[in-house]
Amino acid sequence: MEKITIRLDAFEGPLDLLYHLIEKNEIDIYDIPMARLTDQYLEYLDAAEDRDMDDMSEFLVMAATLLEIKSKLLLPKPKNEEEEGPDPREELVLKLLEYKKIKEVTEEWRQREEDAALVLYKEADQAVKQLKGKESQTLEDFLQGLSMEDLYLAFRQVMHRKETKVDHVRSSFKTVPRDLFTVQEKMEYIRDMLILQPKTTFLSIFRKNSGKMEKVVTFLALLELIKRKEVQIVQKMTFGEITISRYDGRDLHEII
Amino acid sequence: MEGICMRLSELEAVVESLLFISGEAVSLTAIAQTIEMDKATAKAIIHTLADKYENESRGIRIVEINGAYQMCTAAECFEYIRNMYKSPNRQGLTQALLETLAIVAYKQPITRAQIEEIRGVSAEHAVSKLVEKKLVCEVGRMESPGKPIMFGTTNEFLRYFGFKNIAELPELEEASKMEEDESNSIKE
Amino acid sequence: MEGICMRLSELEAVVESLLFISGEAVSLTAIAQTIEMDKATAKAIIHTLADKYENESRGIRIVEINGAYQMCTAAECFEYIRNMYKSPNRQGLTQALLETLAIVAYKQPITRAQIEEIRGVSAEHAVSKLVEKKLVCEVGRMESPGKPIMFGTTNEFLRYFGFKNIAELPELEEASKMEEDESNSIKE
Repeated sequence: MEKITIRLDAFEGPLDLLYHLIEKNEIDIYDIPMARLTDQYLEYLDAAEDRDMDDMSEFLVMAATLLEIKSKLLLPKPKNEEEEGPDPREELVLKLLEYKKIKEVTEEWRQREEDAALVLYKEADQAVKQLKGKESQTLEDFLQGLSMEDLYLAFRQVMHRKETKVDHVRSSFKTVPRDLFTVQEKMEYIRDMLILQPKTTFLSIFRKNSGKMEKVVTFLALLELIKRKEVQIVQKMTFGEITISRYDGRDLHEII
Repeated sequence: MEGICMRLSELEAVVESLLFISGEAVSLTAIAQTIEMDKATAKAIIHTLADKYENESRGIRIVEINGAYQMCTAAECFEYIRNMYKSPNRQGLTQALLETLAIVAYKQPITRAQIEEIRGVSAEHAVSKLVEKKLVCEVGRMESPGKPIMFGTTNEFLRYFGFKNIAELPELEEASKMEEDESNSIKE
Repeated sequence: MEGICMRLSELEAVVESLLFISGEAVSLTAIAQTIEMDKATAKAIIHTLADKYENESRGIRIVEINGAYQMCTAAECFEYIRNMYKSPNRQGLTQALLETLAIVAYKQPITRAQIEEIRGVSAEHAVSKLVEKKLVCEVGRMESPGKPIMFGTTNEFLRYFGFKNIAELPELEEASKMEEDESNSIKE
């Protein structure tokens, strides 16, 4: 036998080594010459340079299996049985076939892996993280500036409705509705918008089909944000488009 | 000529992918370097792309911020995006919650059945929402069949309105008097 | 008629902005809900948009992952993006990891012992490495002594190889047929 240097860690395991031997020697997997394969397998183990016991154990178990199969094949068959018992090689063959299928499909996957690496996915936008991050709501946010008077009015209204048995839905038209839009809420709305669009136009902060009240509240919210130096607005010419962006720390005269 | 056109639209695609993946503003210099073009050409390509988004009313836009370019969502789509990311529990106080809270505040301790009696509709959702928001809590059980739970307002509730205790809430008598006034004014 | 067209193209813009802003795959359900349309319509809109990107050779694409959709860059632009970020090439998986992953993909749900049975070597290191890389995850426990953990592949796995879903995996060589042939030939 020619002198070869072998590293066992070049193989994924005993099955990989067997598979390699079968391919190399063009052995018919359905009719494995056990004696030859076992000898070659053992030679590889002998020649291996890296004979760390931890790594070797799996290879040694396979060696024992091979020897067992080989010896079973050598035993004379029982006379009274006309039919042959199961082939001692069957289990090994099934395992090798199963392994072969996986081995072959991984070759295809290598290409897919390379191709797919050319496609890039954006990490969650900072913007979305900010939008989501504000999930936990404070009581102040939830109550949206509700005053004791609001609460009192609501109580009065509900008691009145009960006494007069006024229709629930219609009665609510009669009373002064609490503002559906608060400046605080609209400020939050504009802040959210500027997270997604660092620069937006004056017109786009107003919701489509918003009523007069909502428009006024939105405008007040914008003024408040300007006052708090959270946003800055720029209009390059008279009647020109007004852009809104987050305040970047520079004063107006520096920009213009 | 055709060659240049091809090349330009290819570079447009590259610029698009660069702005998409970056997630933040990319300087004109960086873009020009990456597509190996001078700044003027790079700028022209970016503006062609930006105009295309605008003219086709796409869901994305390109904005310029201090000599850098950033891809962002179109303002028209903002409502939808906000709706998707704002979970429904961020909703503010609804009319049902407001009324239920008011009833608990002025009639406490009160059972759910009593609240339902006043409002004429189920109070299950409203009460549990207010309990979740820590505005209302269980304060004991009523000595009656089934021993129903009684609810009252919490310290958080008082703290929010700046009251020291429940006694400071506007008086009930006053409340009923005001109710009378109100019904008069409605009848007028 | 025009009204409907307008509306559809508006919704297309909304879908575009949603996919753009999200850093992960967005489920068809979430998209449909957000644009207030049924799933079939939502799907049609997404596919129209995806086809548009493809046909116009844009720098961005839309891929489907397990019934969800995600925006990504076009493969043609990869070199440029890499140059800009000067990012090193992605290291491919080792053969051991690839084989283990393939076994999990085709046989899931599968326990570690079952993987070891097929590969003939310990799978401890490989499985934990794949879990760490989020390509594989625990999917439950087997109803057998010791209740061993069963593993399955993740969406990250699909994305990593560009598969739409598990059903799309290339078929393994016809196993049953070969096994039959084999047992015949052995018996001969």
